[in-house]
Amino acid sequence: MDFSLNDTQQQVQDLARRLFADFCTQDRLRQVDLEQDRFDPQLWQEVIAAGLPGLAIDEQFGGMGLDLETLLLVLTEAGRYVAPLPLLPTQAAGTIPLQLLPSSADRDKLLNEIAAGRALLAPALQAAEAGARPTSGSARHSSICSNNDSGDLVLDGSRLLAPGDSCITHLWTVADYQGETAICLFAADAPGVERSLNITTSGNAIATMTLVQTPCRLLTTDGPTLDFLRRVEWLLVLGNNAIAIGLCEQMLQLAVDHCSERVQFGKPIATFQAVAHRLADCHIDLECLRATQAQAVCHYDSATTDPVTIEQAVLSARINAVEALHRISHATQQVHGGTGVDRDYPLFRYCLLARELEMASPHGASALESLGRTIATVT
Amino acid sequence: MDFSLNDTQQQVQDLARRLFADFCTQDRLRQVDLEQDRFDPQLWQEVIAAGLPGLAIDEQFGGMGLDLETLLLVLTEAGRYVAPLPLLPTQAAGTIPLQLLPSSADRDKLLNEIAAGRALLAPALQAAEAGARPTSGSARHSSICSNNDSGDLVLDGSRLLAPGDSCITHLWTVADYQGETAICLFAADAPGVERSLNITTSGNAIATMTLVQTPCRLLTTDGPTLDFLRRVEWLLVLGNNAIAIGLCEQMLQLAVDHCSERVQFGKPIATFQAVAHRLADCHIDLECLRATQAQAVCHYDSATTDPVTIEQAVLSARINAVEALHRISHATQQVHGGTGVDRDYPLFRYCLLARELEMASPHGASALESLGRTIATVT
Amino acid sequence: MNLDLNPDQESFRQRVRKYMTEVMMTPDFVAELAQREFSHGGGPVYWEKLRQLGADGWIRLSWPKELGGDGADAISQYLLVDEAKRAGFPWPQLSANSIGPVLARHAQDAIRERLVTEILNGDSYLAIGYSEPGAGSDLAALKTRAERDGDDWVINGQKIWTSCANFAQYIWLAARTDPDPASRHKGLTVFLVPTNTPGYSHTLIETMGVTTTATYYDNVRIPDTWRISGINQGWSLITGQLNIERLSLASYGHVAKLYDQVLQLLQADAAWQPLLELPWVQRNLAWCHARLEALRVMCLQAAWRMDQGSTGMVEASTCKVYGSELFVEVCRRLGEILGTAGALRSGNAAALDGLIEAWYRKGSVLTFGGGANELQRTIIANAGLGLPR
Amino acid sequence: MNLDLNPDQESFRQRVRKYMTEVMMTPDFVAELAQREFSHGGGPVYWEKLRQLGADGWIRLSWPKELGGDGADAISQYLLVDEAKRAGFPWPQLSANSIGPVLARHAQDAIRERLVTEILNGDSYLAIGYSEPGAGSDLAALKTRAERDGDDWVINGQKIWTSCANFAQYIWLAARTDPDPASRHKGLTVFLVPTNTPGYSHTLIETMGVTTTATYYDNVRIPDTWRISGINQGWSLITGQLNIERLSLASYGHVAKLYDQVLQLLQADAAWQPLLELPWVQRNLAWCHARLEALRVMCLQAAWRMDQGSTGMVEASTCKVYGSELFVEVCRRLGEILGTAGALRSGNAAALDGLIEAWYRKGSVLTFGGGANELQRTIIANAGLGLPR
Repeated sequence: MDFSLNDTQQQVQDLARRLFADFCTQDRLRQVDLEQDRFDPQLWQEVIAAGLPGLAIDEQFGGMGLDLETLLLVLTEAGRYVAPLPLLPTQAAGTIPLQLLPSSADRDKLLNEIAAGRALLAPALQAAEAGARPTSGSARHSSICSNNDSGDLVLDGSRLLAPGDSCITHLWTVADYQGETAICLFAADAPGVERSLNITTSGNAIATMTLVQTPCRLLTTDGPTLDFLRRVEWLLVLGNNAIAIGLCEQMLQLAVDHCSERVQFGKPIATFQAVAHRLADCHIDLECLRATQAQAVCHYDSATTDPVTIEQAVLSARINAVEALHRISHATQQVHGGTGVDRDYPLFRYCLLARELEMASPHGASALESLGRTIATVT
Repeated sequence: MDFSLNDTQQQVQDLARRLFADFCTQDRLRQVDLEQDRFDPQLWQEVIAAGLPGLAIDEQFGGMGLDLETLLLVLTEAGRYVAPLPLLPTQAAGTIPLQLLPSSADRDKLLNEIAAGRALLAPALQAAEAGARPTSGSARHSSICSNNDSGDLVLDGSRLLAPGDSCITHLWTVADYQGETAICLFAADAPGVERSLNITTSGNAIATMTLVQTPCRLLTTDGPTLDFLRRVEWLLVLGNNAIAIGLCEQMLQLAVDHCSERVQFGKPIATFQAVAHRLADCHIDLECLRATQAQAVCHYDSATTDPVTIEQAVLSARINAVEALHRISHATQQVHGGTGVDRDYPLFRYCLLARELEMASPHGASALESLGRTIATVT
Repeated sequence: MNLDLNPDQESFRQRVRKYMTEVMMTPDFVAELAQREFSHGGGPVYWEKLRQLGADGWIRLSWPKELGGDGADAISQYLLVDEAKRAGFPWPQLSANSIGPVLARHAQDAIRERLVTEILNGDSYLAIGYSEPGAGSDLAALKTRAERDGDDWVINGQKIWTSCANFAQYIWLAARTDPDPASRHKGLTVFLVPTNTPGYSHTLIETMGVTTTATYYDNVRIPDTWRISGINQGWSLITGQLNIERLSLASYGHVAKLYDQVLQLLQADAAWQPLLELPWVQRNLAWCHARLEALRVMCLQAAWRMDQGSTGMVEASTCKVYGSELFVEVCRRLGEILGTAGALRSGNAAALDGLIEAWYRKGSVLTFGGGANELQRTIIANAGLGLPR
Repeated sequence: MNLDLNPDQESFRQRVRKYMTEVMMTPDFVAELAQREFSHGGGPVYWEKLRQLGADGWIRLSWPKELGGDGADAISQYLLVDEAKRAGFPWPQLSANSIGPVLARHAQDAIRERLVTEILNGDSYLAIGYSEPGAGSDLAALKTRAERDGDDWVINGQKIWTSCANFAQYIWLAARTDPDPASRHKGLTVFLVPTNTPGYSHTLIETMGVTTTATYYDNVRIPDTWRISGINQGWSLITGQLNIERLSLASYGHVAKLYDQVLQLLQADAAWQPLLELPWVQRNLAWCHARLEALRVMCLQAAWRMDQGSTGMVEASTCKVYGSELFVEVCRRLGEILGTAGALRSGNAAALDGLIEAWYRKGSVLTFGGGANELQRTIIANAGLGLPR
């Protein structure tokens, strides 16, 4: 048993923290707020220069070959500084899943490009109406991959949801190919891609997409596709949680600083029990999130853990993350008073992103339902 | 719109409050705690002398002919003084439902006896294993009413649950009679009744019963039986809530008194924000219970309210009651410290009964499920 | 007890609902309110609507007859505001109801009639200038100063979170007139400052949800006739007004509206109907329904008690704490039902045109605005439960 | 990170679990613990088991080697107590682990060896006498007095909530030795009072769940050799011991046991299996599972951090608050699943022989016992988050 980070992990954490601290200043974030999507190209160049896009890519493809646990440290730091980069979809649901697929010329080349910072991959998956879990159930087969008249592979699909950031170069999706479930790859700017942008509560861009005869490549047509999609769900939760840890830690730190300094009724407001105890509760919520996330990541990275145990650990971590995001966001706003919602003070960005992560799939109510189902069916 | 009690109601409330205040002293309650069931025969005689058993019975049967709302005021006062009487099963699920059934010699005679304090009626209903709602679903037809060789009506049934108090003289149950759903009446001491006593967390007695060729009378074999059973469920919830209001009001009052007097760190503990605010939350929980219960009772007593509206109002009141019982019980214990659990101080009896009412059917989780179902099916 | 509105009350409510949806919330006004700078009012259509509201007698409805009002009871006034908020109309609560009657009672003769007329006609809006950068919950710590200079007062200082000051004609201002009072609560005086007075200015504060303002007073000179309270006698006016404001903050209609609209989407939209089968969706709805029912009755009861002669202080604090925290939890559970589509601010995938997303951002101020919930709980504990201070 | 127990730790845990269930929780002991008067220990079988526990080396396990222990690390000690509690064994935490090593370090030579031997052999139990009728959370307000009389001390006063005093051989007593101290925290001294000393007596306090005692000191005379702390130097001993006690109060095992037993009933008992299909039952289970997982890891992490050199104070307070409040909520959700059958104290319809009913009654003291959660939150705020006092 060892709850500490190893040396490499500490170095990665330090590197990411320094980088985001330098480039996610209030001034720069205010600039990004004026853009249509929350993406900072200059920050992205710094991230590339630091080699972070290839952090979890095998060394044979030019990456650093580190594990998920280490990659998630970077996401936590990104959360701590509300870094305007689409790391969650591109790393947790792009780069890492790509490596789970069988080796192929297309896959290996793309990994090389990603590691070098020349490509960014994200998923474009069917949005079940109403925001239900995008990768689950009946949604899987609603895109069609076929050979067109020239014999080239093309994709047709509608109502796909994908990150809308302009930096994303490639997308993967699930499609029916000759009766098999296939994972297909296409370029974001390929012909036949029609996008409409939505802006999320935190300012991120999400595209609804329609594909018409869009040229694509097959990454796999068989093998453990169901298992692959389940792993993508786990990775999205673990990545979401990692960002949540950074967000929550920093929201709490902002509140601690504010309440230690802000004087009302002749003393710092932190000396009022109602304030101090509420922040103590935030600390407890955060510890619950950290603890269950650590357990889930260890299970995910372990070669020997069975899928049910991973699923339960991931959902448990998600349930604790949702609580922490919701409660810490509202508690820290409350103790700030008006300052907490003022767009000239940093907290509001954290709260908006916290709300967005809280409401991402699976949110609290459906995660409880899913976990309950696994408990009831295991005997 | 009028949130006030009318003159009769105020008189009944005053009468009940004085009576219970006089006869539910700590000394007498301690005596009752030593008995096997929570029943005080002397108190019961006083209640009879005051005419309360016939409060909601029609004047033609010797009762006072008052409405449910007025009867529930008595239950609230019983809760306020944790009066050791089985008012909930005998009034809410005995006397009141009896009057919903068609007039018959058996029924009318029993109403007369009850109004005179010579009989007490309660339900004996199938306990679905695991404490699910005893009057619902498949449980209804598991007792059989038939004519024995002499042509007399007899009952056979097993796993019935009924209040185990020795004062109860009559029981009603649901049985299959020649393919019809019937409501049957039998005497608590009739031949063939086999009882085994269970003691609840608050000290009440609950009997599990088996009936073998037990002589009985038919109260009804047709008509609105399903509707009747649903009304019994509503009445049980409304009665439970009425007691809960009395319990919660008194738990809060005990805590207010204690915290105003108890000095720690040189001042009354009520002056600590953590304590004062927690009691303020109890006040809010109690107001939620009072508000939704008032609405549900008004809907029940109204001739024009449709069943779905009553059902939703009753479940809403129950959901708020469960929250109030749970939170006020634990909060008032918390601010009392050790005193709160000491059997020489009154609070513990309130907390035990609160727990019992909280866990009664339908409890919070299943009430939410039932209410959700009604919302989803109404269009 | 009888919790139904009586036939008169019910028909009044229907009349208000019809008026608000048909007369007030016309498409041009809805479009204007959708613009960020006019989301609280202040646009050209807003002023037309406010004047019509005045002309149709709604502003004066609950004002006492001796002050030029119709003397309607608290329940009618509650129904009016609740329906206005449910319709999405920016009811001029602070100006018309919180301050208006207080001003009519306390203003000096020289300005009273003119101001009362302006307010009742919907010609003017009054913003409240209490909070300062160093004094939020702790109003006794106010630093903005008013100094006597002949027949005038000269005001210097800064206020913050002065909602609607960007289009108000007047600021209802609490200023310190005794810099060294024996008690911190003494030494405050209430003034009315016309926003066209030289030396007055404001800046916008953009928040997560709404736009508000900071206001600045640089040697703002006003005649003594614009003083409202007695000199150094402002405290009771300030706190009294806050009590009146509170109940309106917790009103049921604008929370219930969110629930109603989500439920309607689930029932009526084929794409959303399957969700209604899911146990967790039903549970989220049930939770909202049961808790909203409590709020609905508690608000009506608070109004009823005021009509019975209660100050309504504890009731208002109770509704304010419960209603504002319920708002947060209702937004959470409805947000879960709408999922990703409910967390979109704009775009073709945004559920209900971003209604829940917008209200999540706007509503998070409710728990600390209008008297932070911590203060309300202390009021409940002391005034409601009788706990020692 | 690696959150798995290493093979040695895992086999240690298995060994403890086997020992506790097979050697300690024999049917005669289970039957004795079911009697109300012996539910915390003190019966004849209890003393047999405690002596065997000592003889088998479990009591000394984590004591430092220089004090006669095996010097095991915090994780091992945590696993030991957690498994003992899960098995239902009344682990002698206060005596053996909270006070024992402190006593071994601070007692005077004249009594040290004898007492250490008694404790490690399981021959003696020490109860803690801190709380008084007028001083619960506020220990600095203690009034029980010890006055010097030659080589003796004469003690007068009363203690309350002195758990296990009905069978303890000694009371670890905090008494005031300076009646008028400059600071209220000074002037307290810790003594050990043999319960067979003339003038000592106790009465039982029956509570909702457990039996505890009040202890009385009527001119109890003990020699100065039974003084543990320096005169007027007791405060640091008192508060230090409370920190150690805290983590044991929040342990995971005895909460998880309730969940495990209910789940097993639902899975294995045909009469209960249909419940497992219900969405609300699944949800209640899921909630317990997810929140218990947090407690499990947090407790292990606290022990791990202590082994890394941390005082563990904030971690222990965090686990104590979270664990005790989780206990309440787990009992609620499991109680809902068992319904009426779970709220029965006894009888043929009682689910799991009344397990959840009994633990509801016993466990409600956890949130205020062992340092009220209000105090723990203040520790977290100040020592953990660095907020000003």
